[in-house]
Amino acid sequence: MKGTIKIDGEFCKECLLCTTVCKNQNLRPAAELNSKGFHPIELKEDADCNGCALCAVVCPEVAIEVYRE
Amino acid sequence: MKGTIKIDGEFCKECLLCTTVCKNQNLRPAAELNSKGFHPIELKEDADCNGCALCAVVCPEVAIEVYRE
Amino acid sequence: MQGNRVIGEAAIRAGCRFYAGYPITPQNELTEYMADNMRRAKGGIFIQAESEIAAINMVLGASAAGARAMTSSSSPGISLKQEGISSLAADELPAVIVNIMRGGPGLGNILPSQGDYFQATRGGGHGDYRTIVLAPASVQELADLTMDAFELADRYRNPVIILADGMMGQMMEPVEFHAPPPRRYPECYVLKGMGQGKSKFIRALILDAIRMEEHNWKLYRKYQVIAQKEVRCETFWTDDAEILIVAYGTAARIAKGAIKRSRELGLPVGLIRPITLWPFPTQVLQGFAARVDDFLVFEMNTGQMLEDVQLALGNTARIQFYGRPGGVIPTPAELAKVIAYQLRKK
Amino acid sequence: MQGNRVIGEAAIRAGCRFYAGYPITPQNELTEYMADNMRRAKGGIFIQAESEIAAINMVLGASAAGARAMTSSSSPGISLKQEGISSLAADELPAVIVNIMRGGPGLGNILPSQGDYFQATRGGGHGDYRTIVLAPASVQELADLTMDAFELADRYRNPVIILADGMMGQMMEPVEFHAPPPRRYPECYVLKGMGQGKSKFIRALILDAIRMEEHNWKLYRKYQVIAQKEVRCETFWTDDAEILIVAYGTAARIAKGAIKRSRELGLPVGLIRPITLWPFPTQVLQGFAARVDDFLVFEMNTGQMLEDVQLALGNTARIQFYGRPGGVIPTPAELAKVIAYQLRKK
Amino acid sequence: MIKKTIFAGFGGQGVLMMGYIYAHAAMNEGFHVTYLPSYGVEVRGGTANCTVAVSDEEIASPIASEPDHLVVMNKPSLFTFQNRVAPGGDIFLNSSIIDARPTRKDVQIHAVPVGDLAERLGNPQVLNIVMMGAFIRKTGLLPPEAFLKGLKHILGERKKAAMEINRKAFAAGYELQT
Amino acid sequence: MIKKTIFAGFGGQGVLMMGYIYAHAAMNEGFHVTYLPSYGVEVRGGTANCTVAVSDEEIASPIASEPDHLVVMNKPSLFTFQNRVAPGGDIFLNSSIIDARPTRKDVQIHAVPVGDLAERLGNPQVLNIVMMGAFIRKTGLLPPEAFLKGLKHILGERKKAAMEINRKAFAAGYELQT
Amino acid sequence: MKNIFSRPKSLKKAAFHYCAGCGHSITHRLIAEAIDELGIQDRAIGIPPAGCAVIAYNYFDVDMLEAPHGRGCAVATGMKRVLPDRIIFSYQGDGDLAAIGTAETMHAANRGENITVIFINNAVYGMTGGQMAPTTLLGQVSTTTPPGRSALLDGHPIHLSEILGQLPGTRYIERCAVNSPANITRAKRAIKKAFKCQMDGAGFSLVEILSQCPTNWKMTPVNACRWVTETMAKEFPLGVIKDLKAQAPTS
Amino acid sequence: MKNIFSRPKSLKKAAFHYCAGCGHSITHRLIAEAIDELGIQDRAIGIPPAGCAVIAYNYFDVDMLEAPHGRGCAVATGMKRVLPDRIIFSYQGDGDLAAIGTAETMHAANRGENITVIFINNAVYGMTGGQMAPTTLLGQVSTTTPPGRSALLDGHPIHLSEILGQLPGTRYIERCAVNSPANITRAKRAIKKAFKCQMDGAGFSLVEILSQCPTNWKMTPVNACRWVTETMAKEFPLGVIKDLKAQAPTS
Ligand SMILES: Cc1ncc(C[n+]2csc(CCOP(=O)(O)OP(=O)(O)O)c2C)c(N)n1
Ligand SMILES: Cc1ncc(C[n+]2csc(CCOP(=O)(O)OP(=O)(O)O)c2C)c(N)n1
Ligand code: SF4
Ligand code: SF4
Ligand code: SF4
Ligand code: SF4
Ligand code: SF4
Ligand code: SF4
Ligand SMILES: [Mg+2]
Ligand SMILES: [Mg+2]
Repeated sequence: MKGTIKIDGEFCKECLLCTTVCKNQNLRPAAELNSKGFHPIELKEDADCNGCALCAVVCPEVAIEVYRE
Repeated sequence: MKGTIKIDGEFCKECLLCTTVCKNQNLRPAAELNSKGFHPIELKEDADCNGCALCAVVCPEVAIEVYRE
Repeated sequence: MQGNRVIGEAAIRAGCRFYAGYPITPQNELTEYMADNMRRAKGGIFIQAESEIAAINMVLGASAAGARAMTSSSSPGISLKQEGISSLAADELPAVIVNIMRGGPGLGNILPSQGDYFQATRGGGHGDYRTIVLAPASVQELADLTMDAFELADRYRNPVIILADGMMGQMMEPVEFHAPPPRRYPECYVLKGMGQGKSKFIRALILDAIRMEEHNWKLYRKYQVIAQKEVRCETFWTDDAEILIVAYGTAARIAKGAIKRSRELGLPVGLIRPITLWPFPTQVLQGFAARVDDFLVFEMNTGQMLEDVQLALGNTARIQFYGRPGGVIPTPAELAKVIAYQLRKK
Repeated sequence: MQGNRVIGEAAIRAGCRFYAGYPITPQNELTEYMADNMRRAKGGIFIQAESEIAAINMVLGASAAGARAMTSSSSPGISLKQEGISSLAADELPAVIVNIMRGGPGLGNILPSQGDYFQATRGGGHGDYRTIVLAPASVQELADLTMDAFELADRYRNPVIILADGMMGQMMEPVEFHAPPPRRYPECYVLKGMGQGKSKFIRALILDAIRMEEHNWKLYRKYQVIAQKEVRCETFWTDDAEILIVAYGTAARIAKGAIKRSRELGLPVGLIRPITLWPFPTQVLQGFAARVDDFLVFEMNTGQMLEDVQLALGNTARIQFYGRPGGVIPTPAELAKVIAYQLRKK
Repeated sequence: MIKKTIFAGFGGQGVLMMGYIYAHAAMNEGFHVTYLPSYGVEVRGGTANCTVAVSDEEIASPIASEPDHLVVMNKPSLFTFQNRVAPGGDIFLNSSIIDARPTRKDVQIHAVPVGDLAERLGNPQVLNIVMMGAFIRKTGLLPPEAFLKGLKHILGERKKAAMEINRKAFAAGYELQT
Repeated sequence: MIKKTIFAGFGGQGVLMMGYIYAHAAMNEGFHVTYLPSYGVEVRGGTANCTVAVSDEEIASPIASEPDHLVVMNKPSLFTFQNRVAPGGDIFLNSSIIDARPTRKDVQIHAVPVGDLAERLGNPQVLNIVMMGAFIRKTGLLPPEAFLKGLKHILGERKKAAMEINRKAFAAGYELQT
Repeated sequence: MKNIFSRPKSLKKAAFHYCAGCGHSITHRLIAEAIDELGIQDRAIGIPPAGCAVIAYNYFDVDMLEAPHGRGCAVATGMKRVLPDRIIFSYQGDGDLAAIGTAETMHAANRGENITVIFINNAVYGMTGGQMAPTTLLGQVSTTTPPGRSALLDGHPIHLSEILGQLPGTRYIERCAVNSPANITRAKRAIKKAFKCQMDGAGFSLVEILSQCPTNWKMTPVNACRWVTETMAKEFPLGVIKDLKAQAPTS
Repeated sequence: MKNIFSRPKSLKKAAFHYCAGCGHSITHRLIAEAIDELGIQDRAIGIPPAGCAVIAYNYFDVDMLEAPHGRGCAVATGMKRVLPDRIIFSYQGDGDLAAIGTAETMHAANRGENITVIFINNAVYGMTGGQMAPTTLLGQVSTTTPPGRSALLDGHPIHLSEILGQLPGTRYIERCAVNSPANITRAKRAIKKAFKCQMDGAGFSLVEILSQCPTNWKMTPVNACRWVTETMAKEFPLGVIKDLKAQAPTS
């Protein structure tokens, strides 16, 4: 894993734009709801994140931070 | 003289557009003033009017009627 | 049916054949209702204008062409229509203008408010003119007064304003539509091409001072006639009242609730509800002032109709004011407290 | 110097650094004066806007950016500015708006008239707001009040309207310009980029009802302070007067002429001339009402300030009205006859 | 008799529809009814609410400063409105996603797991109708048939299939024991 | 003392300029002065007029309902204004193009052939200044030097040549016996 | 001899209030001639502007409705929708149409309202006394651009006809002039064509007229006419700007 | 690991009120990034519109001044003339800019005001609940065009960027989208370029953003993003519309 992301679940509105752009399909909605009533996105346990930041670039809520080695 | 014109001197504002378009230079301002204070245009005594109507076409005041044989 | 839609339906039934409007909350459902239903109405025309100014001027054109015509907006949009309204009044053209008021000044907010009373009754536009101003207080009245508005506009060849607020516009209540009388508007005022007759024109420009003055006094006399004939007013539980609330529209509804509560406590309070804000029911108020010493003006603003009450009553009665501007909707309970306090003070 | 130009010169001397306007008779000389002179004033900006609406909104931007800013127009153009004026008031931004009134409603004519009194004093725009309204009655006063207008606008962070008419605007009289005090306008209200500090914003939209209400009452309290402190009024030959004329602007000048004639005939008549139309000199009038029974309101319209006089005096005095709308300029002789008639009636 | 109810929740939960159907049904039953939705900027991705007043005489104010009933579909709405409910009133809450409970002792709390029930019916969209089933049963303001008639009227002829699942949803709520 | 004068004529006759210079000159002499031009649509190819009031105290109204003096440069203006002139007043008329004469007996008529005089000076444009010469002489409202100073001020430095012909024009009017 | 030129029937026998040589006067006559020749006097309705032509109803012998300044196209829209078989024309100056009325003009054109606009471009606000118009040329002196119009401070002359031509809703747009017999004849043809376009229900038509304003240009009428060709038409070239029917039927 | 993507400094840490997937949110971030990267947070002043972005001052950490609906360009003009060295941007929706604000937009552009406009084209009136906008596509259903927009009754979608591009006063105009990482990156570059243009004193710059409105389009955010490319960009092609500096120096 060359990279990783940090998601602020309270900001997420479950628009799913990030899930569609992640080439590695690293992202999915969590089971629980956030206080706004959305299932916030989370990184799958087996995620293979390369830190490409595409998810962050499309995220309307600026909910994603990206880290790379 | 193939044609002639009739000028309603009370309408004329002495803009002189007619005098400049008449190829035969048939037109000139009269000596007297009309009630608006302009020297209304008149047909010269020696006018050679061909009834081309150019003077009437340019006259902003619709002061000129044209007659032709 | 929802208030905004009721206005639309009533207008169509009243023979409104032309509507032009521009979206603004909280009156959008009216525009949308017209978009959906005008084209179905025989010969009905709906235009979403590029602005409020375009809309009022389209109405001007349509009205001159003989159509019953309407536009609607909310506070900031109504401000933009003022030149047009002044022109309609000057031209003596009928038109119905709906203002579903919101909080102001400026963009303010989209909550119910009564902050445009001055604008509506004093002519927000320039020059000496008046518009008839109708203030419905129920969805049923939205229907009835909308129909009446077209009648009045025709009869006096003058713009008529329906002044309501977001609460009226958003609210749903049962409603029945009465059949309006057929339109009788003299052809001679309509421009539709001269045909075989003589050409005519409609214009507000009168360069000559004396003729302009004549026109001003002619309008003035018309307004005097309206002031004589068209005042409408509801009174509620006034018989034995020792204090009278004066309120219109949404505020009047709240006042009724407060009066019911107060009456349960034995407090002698009643309501005068102006239905026409201009002409204002001055004489009705003066009639009561012979017997009642205390008046409480209640508005959802910082005090505008208050001036008309003061004008009507002068120094003949004590006039108190209670107001909640900015989109706050006071409760009957709150107003009941104010009533109780005022009565204690006596 | 001609009235319209005097306003321009006074504005420039008062530190006006931004002018945007759109041509309209009878105020064109003001726009033209600014076109010619603003660019010469240090940092002065002149824009011929594409419309009155653009002009008032340019003023809004310039004012927020910290410039003393002005626009001018005449009646129909002022109607178009109402949304902008309401926004300036809501934003608490200073600005000076000149209305050189003409005959109305609608296009009306371009002759002197006072038909926009209601619009100016009751807020032609939407929502609960007020503008200070100054009514000069001489070219000298055009100069003085224009300078004061900028001061007042700053002090209360509120739009100020100079309400004059075509006669004032066209007239030439000698004039002296006083040196205005240096501007003191708190930086904290100016938007010029956050620099090293915190970002701020200016807006009229307040979605929350309670906060909007607070804002409304805050504005209301400000208007109360203005009403306390800023009333201006001239009285003329009132000492022994048995009838008092109330008139402003051009009408007040004519009234002075009429009073001089009447006094020559021994008729006891005086003048109250409101200089601020809002706030209205209510207490001044009330003070006189203790002694004088008869008031004659004289306006170049069908009766607008009349309502403010009625509000002030209630039933404590007889109030008569004489008006000439539509651009007719009544003569002192004519008014003197009215005075004589009213005094005979007593 | 006048009864006021506030319905509140997320934008997508059909909150306005609950109130709308209820108001319609009550109107058909001959009551005086006012329905007042919230509107404007606050609906953008936020919460929605509406107030329905049902009365046998003219309604003075459509506003509910002290609603008799409160139906909340999410937590923020519970916090916003719980203290307004009149003493002795009812609070219906979507217990599938609201873990908190009001602390007040002077109101009846009806925790309805509408999310779970709707999902069990295979259609998470109908959670609002489930709630209305429970609401109509507990309040007894309207006969259940009246509500269903109103619902049918609003869905219209073309949505017969939808009516079926909605009827089931209503029943699920109506028959629930809380 | 207050004296009001109306100047009226065609658009091109420099009518507004007459009043303007006169007003300026009077102002420089320390008088209270008002100058009120006509404006607007009526100037389009039509007639123009202006009113000047000169007084030693504040002027109540710049309007002249009964002017003391009337200066008319064309016939329509004579008809429009002649009856307004105060009894005992003066009417100055451009007799070069006005053949009519007022029928009133209670005013002085000054027929000034300004067109002819100006043409004789070789400059038909200065007919207004010729008229002012006659006007200043007959009315005695201002010393002639005061008027010329005002004229010079308005023409400005750059128009020295123009000043020369204007001075002559003024003299022609001033010295005329009517 | 027989009369071959006289006052058109649709023009009242009233003297114009326009200044000597003004292009408004000539254009008025052309409109009246077009109305006569098309036989639509009975069903034409004109909408004069605020501008020098504000009292055009004193001249045209057809029904007329005054519009507030700049709103001619909105007023015409309202009229035409109500009276689709009448011939509605709005008559507007450059300030009226291209400054304050920009939005109304653009959107009526964009909706393809079936109306005709006569657009008098005299590069100046005539009625109010010669202020800069949107069409004032660069460097041209006006009462609000005493040193001449500056591109930097005042912007460029706007070519609204070309812009309107870009909108799919417009059908026929031509720029003409009334400064010479030949141009006047062409302008008349264009006006007639625009009316015809409306009679055929084809959509928005506009004829722009470069119109001399001797008064505010401070020129003699003869020089003003020369200036139209020599200077103004350089900035605003004459000719057809759009004529959809002449194009291949692409849309 | 080091942080390579996080919230820009000029964007307050506040949750947007916009609907899930809304293009406004993305555009806000891009503007803030551009401001950060150009180092102009201290001297940028934003002008939000009436529209869904009406409370944009809650998000941008720069000075902001609200404009009445449609008047952003006039307000910006007033500001910029007074503060020529500040960076003034107005942020406007399609209704705001291209309907009610048509005149103000056109004339500010024509004057070549040295301001930047971010023009959010979402083919709909978002804030007021989905009415037709000037940019609504033909056939597109909106609450005021229930049967879909009709060219005949409602007019065609207006291409204001192309029209503005015709005015000599405009310097740089580009149409972008925020529906995919690639488009978003391009949009960011365009916004930066527009600000740079203003910083260089070069004149009027505008970036049009095709912006998904899932709520009023009644689509999921993912489908809305697809629709931008598949349908909307067909009517409104992406790309540079005008870039004067890239052209040969003709004027
Ligand atoms: C709302 C409004 N603003 C301004 C005016 C003043 N006004 C009358 S005509 C006019 C412009 C005239 O210029 P143009 O449209 O070019 O017509 P022209 O006189 O040149 O033919 C203006 C600004 C007005 N009547 N109404
Ligand atoms: C004068 C005025 N008219 C109308 C409105 C109502 N209004 C607010 S936003 C808006 C349009 C929103 O559409 P758009 O500009 O496309 O922005 P979006 O919400 O789509 O981003 C309207 C009509 C207003 N606030 N002021
Ligand atoms: S940074 Fe790239 S790989 Fe990692 S989650 Fe985001 S899109 Fe997927
Ligand atoms: S893009 Fe952002 S808001 Fe949308 S689902 Fe992903 S994390 Fe949530
Ligand atoms: S008709 Fe022709 S020839 Fe005769 S006067 Fe006129 S222009 Fe000259
Ligand atoms: S064109 Fe007409 S108005 Fe002009 S000078 Fe000739 S006749 Fe007179
Ligand atoms: S001012 Fe110009 S446009 Fe107006 S009438 Fe005179 S010449 Fe014609
Ligand atoms: S309505 Fe549309 S534009 Fe507005 S916030 Fe929601 S998605 Fe965005
Ligand atoms: Mg013009
Ligand atoms: Mg939009």
